[in-house]
Amino acid sequence: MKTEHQFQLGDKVYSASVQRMGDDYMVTVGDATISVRAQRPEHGRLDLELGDQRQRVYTASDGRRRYVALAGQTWELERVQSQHRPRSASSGEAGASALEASMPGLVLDVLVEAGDVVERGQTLVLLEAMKMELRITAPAGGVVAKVHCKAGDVVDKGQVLVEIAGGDS
Amino acid sequence: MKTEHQFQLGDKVYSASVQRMGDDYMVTVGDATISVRAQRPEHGRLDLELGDQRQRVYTASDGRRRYVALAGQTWELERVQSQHRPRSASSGEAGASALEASMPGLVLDVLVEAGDVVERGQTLVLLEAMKMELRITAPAGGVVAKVHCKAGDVVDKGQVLVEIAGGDS
Amino acid sequence: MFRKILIANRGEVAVRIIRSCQELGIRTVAVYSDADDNALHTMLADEAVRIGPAPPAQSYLCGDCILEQAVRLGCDALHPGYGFLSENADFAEAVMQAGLTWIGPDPAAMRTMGSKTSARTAMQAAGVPVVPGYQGSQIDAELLAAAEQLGFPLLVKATAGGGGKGMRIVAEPADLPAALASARREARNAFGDDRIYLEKLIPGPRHIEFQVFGDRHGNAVHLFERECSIQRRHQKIIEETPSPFLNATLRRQMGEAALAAVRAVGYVNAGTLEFLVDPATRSFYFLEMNTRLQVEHPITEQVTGVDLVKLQLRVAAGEAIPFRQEDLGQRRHAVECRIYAEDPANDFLPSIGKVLRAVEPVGPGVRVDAGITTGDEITIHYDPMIAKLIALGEDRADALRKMDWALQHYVILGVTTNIPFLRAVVTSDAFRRADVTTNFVDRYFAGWRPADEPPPDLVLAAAALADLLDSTPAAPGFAADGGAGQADPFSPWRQISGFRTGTQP
Amino acid sequence: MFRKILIANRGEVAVRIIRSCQELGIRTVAVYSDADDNALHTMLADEAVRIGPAPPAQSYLCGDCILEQAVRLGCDALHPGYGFLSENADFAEAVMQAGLTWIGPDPAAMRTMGSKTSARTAMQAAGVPVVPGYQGSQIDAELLAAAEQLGFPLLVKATAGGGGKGMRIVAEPADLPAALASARREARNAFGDDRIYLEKLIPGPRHIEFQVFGDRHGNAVHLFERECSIQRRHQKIIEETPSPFLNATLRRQMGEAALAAVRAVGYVNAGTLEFLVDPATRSFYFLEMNTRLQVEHPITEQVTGVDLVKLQLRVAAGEAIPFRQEDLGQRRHAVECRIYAEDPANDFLPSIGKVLRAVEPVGPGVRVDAGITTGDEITIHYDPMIAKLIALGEDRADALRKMDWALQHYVILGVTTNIPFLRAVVTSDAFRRADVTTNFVDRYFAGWRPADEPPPDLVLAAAALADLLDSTPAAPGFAADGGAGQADPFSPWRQISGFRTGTQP
Repeated sequence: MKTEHQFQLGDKVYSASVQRMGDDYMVTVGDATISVRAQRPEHGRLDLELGDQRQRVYTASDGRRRYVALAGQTWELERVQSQHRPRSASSGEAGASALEASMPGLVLDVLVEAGDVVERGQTLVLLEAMKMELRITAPAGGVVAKVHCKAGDVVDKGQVLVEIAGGDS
Repeated sequence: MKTEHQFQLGDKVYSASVQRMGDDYMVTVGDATISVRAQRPEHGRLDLELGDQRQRVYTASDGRRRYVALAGQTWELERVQSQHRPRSASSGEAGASALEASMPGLVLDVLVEAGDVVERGQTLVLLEAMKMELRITAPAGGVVAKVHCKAGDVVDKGQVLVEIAGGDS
Repeated sequence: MFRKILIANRGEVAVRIIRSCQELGIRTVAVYSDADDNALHTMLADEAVRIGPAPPAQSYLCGDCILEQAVRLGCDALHPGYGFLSENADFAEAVMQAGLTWIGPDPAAMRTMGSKTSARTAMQAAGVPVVPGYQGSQIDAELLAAAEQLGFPLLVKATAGGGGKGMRIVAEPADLPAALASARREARNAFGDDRIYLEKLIPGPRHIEFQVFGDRHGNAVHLFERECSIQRRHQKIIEETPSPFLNATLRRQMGEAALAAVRAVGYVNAGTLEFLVDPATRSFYFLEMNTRLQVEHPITEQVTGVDLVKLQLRVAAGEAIPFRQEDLGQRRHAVECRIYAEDPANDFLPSIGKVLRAVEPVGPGVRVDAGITTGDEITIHYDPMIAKLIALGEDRADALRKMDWALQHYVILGVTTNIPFLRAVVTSDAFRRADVTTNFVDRYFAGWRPADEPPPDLVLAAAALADLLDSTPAAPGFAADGGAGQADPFSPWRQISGFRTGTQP
Repeated sequence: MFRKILIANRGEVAVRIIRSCQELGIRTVAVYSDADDNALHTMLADEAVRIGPAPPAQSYLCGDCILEQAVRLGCDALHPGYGFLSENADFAEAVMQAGLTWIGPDPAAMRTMGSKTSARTAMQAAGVPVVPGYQGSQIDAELLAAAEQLGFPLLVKATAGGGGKGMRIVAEPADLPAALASARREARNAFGDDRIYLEKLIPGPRHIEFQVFGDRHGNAVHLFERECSIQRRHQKIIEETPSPFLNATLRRQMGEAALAAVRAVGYVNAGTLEFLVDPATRSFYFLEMNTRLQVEHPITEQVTGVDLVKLQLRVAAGEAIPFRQEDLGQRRHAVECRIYAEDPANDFLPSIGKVLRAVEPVGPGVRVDAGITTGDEITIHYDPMIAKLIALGEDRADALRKMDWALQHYVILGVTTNIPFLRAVVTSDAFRRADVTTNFVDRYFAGWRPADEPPPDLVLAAAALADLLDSTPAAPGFAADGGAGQADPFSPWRQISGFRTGTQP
């Protein structure tokens, strides 16, 4: 039986299908197919064999996330449930129209209000976290559409602080 | 709800009962009871908390065996199913009436036959394994009751080679 | 020697100290905040006691809470590690008044060197060159006037500062007031002391420090230098020794200056003298002294063969330093990379979360001092350092190759780390030719981002296989499943065509 | 330097060599038998090729099979590791004839030193003292006569021998015939050569060996000694350097003898001269030369700072040894313990099976060269060594404490190991006072068994908890379950009464 898998990285979605054939797995990614032998000697570890090449892969899963460490690089993929369509990569990243707190912290100061025209790089919010003062700056020029925080607020990671219209870089 | 567990080490059987109370476990061993906090940050690892004392325990399970590494010592316990009564420790160990091959190998020579009177330390069988010549010797004096192998046999670990009557040391 | 030591710290340094104590047969007590319940250091110690909630002020900075436990549990000595209370002279005094041994210098020396301003004064008196600066007043107007005199660009620094906290670079007079305000705010939060001072900015300096040691028998030695020029946010991320910049003469001069400083304040136990070196003029200036064990102490241990923590314990116990200056030498080359849970592509902001899996590199000459392992949490409360990775090579080139190898083989899943950035640095031409200054990162790696390439097919294949295998639950304690050792029925080389494995075959 | 090297070996030494190659940017090819499919060394190499079934004769000893792969995959050099084909001069020649570089000495030198008898002759000619013996004939009658002359007790040894295989101690004439027979049988099986010779038995000798190196530019150096007196079944299990027995004079004399030997046979690359030292007379005798890398090479690396594998590669590539004898020194003290899957309480017989979990100790000065990790199998086919554990301490006492610490923290589940035995040895008075001879184990640890104590309550508690938690299946990728950070509602100290935790509080 064949299983289909979809993973998102950035704003791209990739799919792979796996079919078990005895001790081997036929894996198809895009239009390339390979026969792999896979062992799982311990949780979170895959020992793969592709002809004369072996790869020890460490992997972990956390909610929708699938982490893969291979050949000195680490990849954080997001599982895409078939019924779930990929969310735009822009949301919640620098360059997005919604500026989020990149980590939990205390709002020291908000330097703009709705309607302000801001330039790229302009500081919008002063955040203090881990004893550091962080400047949340405009990733691109635009108009402040909405301000979601005020000085003294304690904000969580990912919480939207300011929205900028026309702010997509 | 309370669970009962029995483990055998050597020829002794030990029991422990565990009852979960919120985040803690009440564990009773013999007549001693302790409240333990247990976390399992990864498979095969338990982080235990007993008041001011912490213990990181590595553990693994293989069939009926339960391995526990604690404070620099490793223990190999055998799970005792309630319906299953502890097997005598003597079988399959030096000092037993049945002498087993302690590892797989090739029988080079059998130096006794049924009926022979043997003394403690007398060589009964010459075994070759891992390029070494091993002497299977009588753990105690007795009479050879039965010989289960002949020169040239390939024997498995645990296979009985010779039985000695009155050979219990 | 001591019977039982409380380690008033957390993370890798607590782990490091516990290990040395265990080797010496000294019992250890770990302390932890609610955020560190079940942290590695609590597991290794003989006893672990809670000292308060997550915020440092209520736990690792709460001297009373810690000392109370040390007394309750009958400890005869206390090791402060680095950071937190390690440079707090009042705490050191309290520890001693409670009848415990403080594993560190005398409070008097800590006070002199602890305040950057009084340290500057003391060093000037001892004939050690210091960076030109102004520490006369806290009044903005006077600071402004002094600034004009010193000339721009200059640095605003916190008197109680360290790790770049409360430090600001000011390019021109107009920026000074804002800089003073935010520096004071940060200093107040970090050290509970908002006093600041001004220092001339040495353009593109190298940061070279000397490890020193003194004992109660009048002996003083230095264990040579560490070059710590590679910094981000004014925090060191890569250190090495020997310094590729020093020649024998400059090394001797700086070593003598370091010893002069030690003698000037009758310094006892481990300390570090930080110097700024002007690459153009080759002149060096005293920057500050850290009156404690240094984060980067392992590279010194690797090239000198001295266990600095054990030496701290011996000296604190009243023993004499067991070697003389002339017995010491630098052998081979050591590099340290600080592995952080942070995002180099996003302003090096910390990456919060659980480390789902950590696999440390092992190999000859590779040392890992880790405070975070599989299952541990990176919280917002503390420095997000996961580990220190140290490579000892036959020479600098060999050490860098080894470091690159070790970085490649350090697996950390669940949080973003600076490993790709560190690899980019250690393999860069600029770093290889040792063209390093404290503004190295800005100069060569401003706006660095990891190569934004699509995942190799094999990564996606592995992800899919992992999902598949995880969905087939394994028996508890199972060890292996999947392919037994039969030959591959397919010709891999045909199948592999066009399959990007993401490895260099 | 080389482009691509095939490592004709398995286990920890293959892993060790692959790591050095990776640091130098040399691609590697691993070979494996069916028993080693998915072994660690196959995972680390760039390519891994099957060379045959499990029995060594059909795989790791099959020179043709291995060479064929080396050629097919375009390797330009071959590293034999130790054991297997490493001392096979014919194979070395075949490798060179195939146009590859043999990373080892010249076949001629291998032949001279490879046969123990011709080596004895060559060393005598070079003025190196050898153990009195007889190698004149293979005829029992003549051997018996010679034995009477030499006197008993004496040793029967295999000419092609090594690792104690084909070696027998004979106490009196009557036992000689049986000893000759079984020694020949074992030698034939182990080396395919049943020739034997006789050697006088030095009572209670110490086994002290010297690491030597030669290059093609006429340079020869020794890297000091290793004391390998702690043996079981005539195999080393604990090695250390410096030797606690040698003084400067004896060290110099033996070093010079070692260099004389190297020059006598024009030796190139790494080798080891084994000496027997009579503790009574302090006189030393050449025992044999190993014309390859030695299992215990890491302790030499730790005290000299030289990477012997990299040096092997450089010298094989035609480079000169980059240092002179006077540049070398011994710094600190290193000890190695060989971690075996074996049962010390049962004649040190191998313990076959799967390693369900291996957790290696980490810490400053601790090095682990492992060939077996979690999930790997110990099979009957090969030496059951799991890893080499190396501790580098400031002095011998410190190194032994560190070793004990590391042994305590080495977790291996699934097979029986010799760790408890090694701990007993390194903490014993006899070993601490360095009263070691090759019969140390028989003398002090004959019939040793681990303390037969009941499991502490906490062990049973942990076992029960583990069974309970394993029976509650966890979601794939789950990281933690069980107790959140709440305070313990019970007073642990009341509850703990009478509870034997099996730890030293």
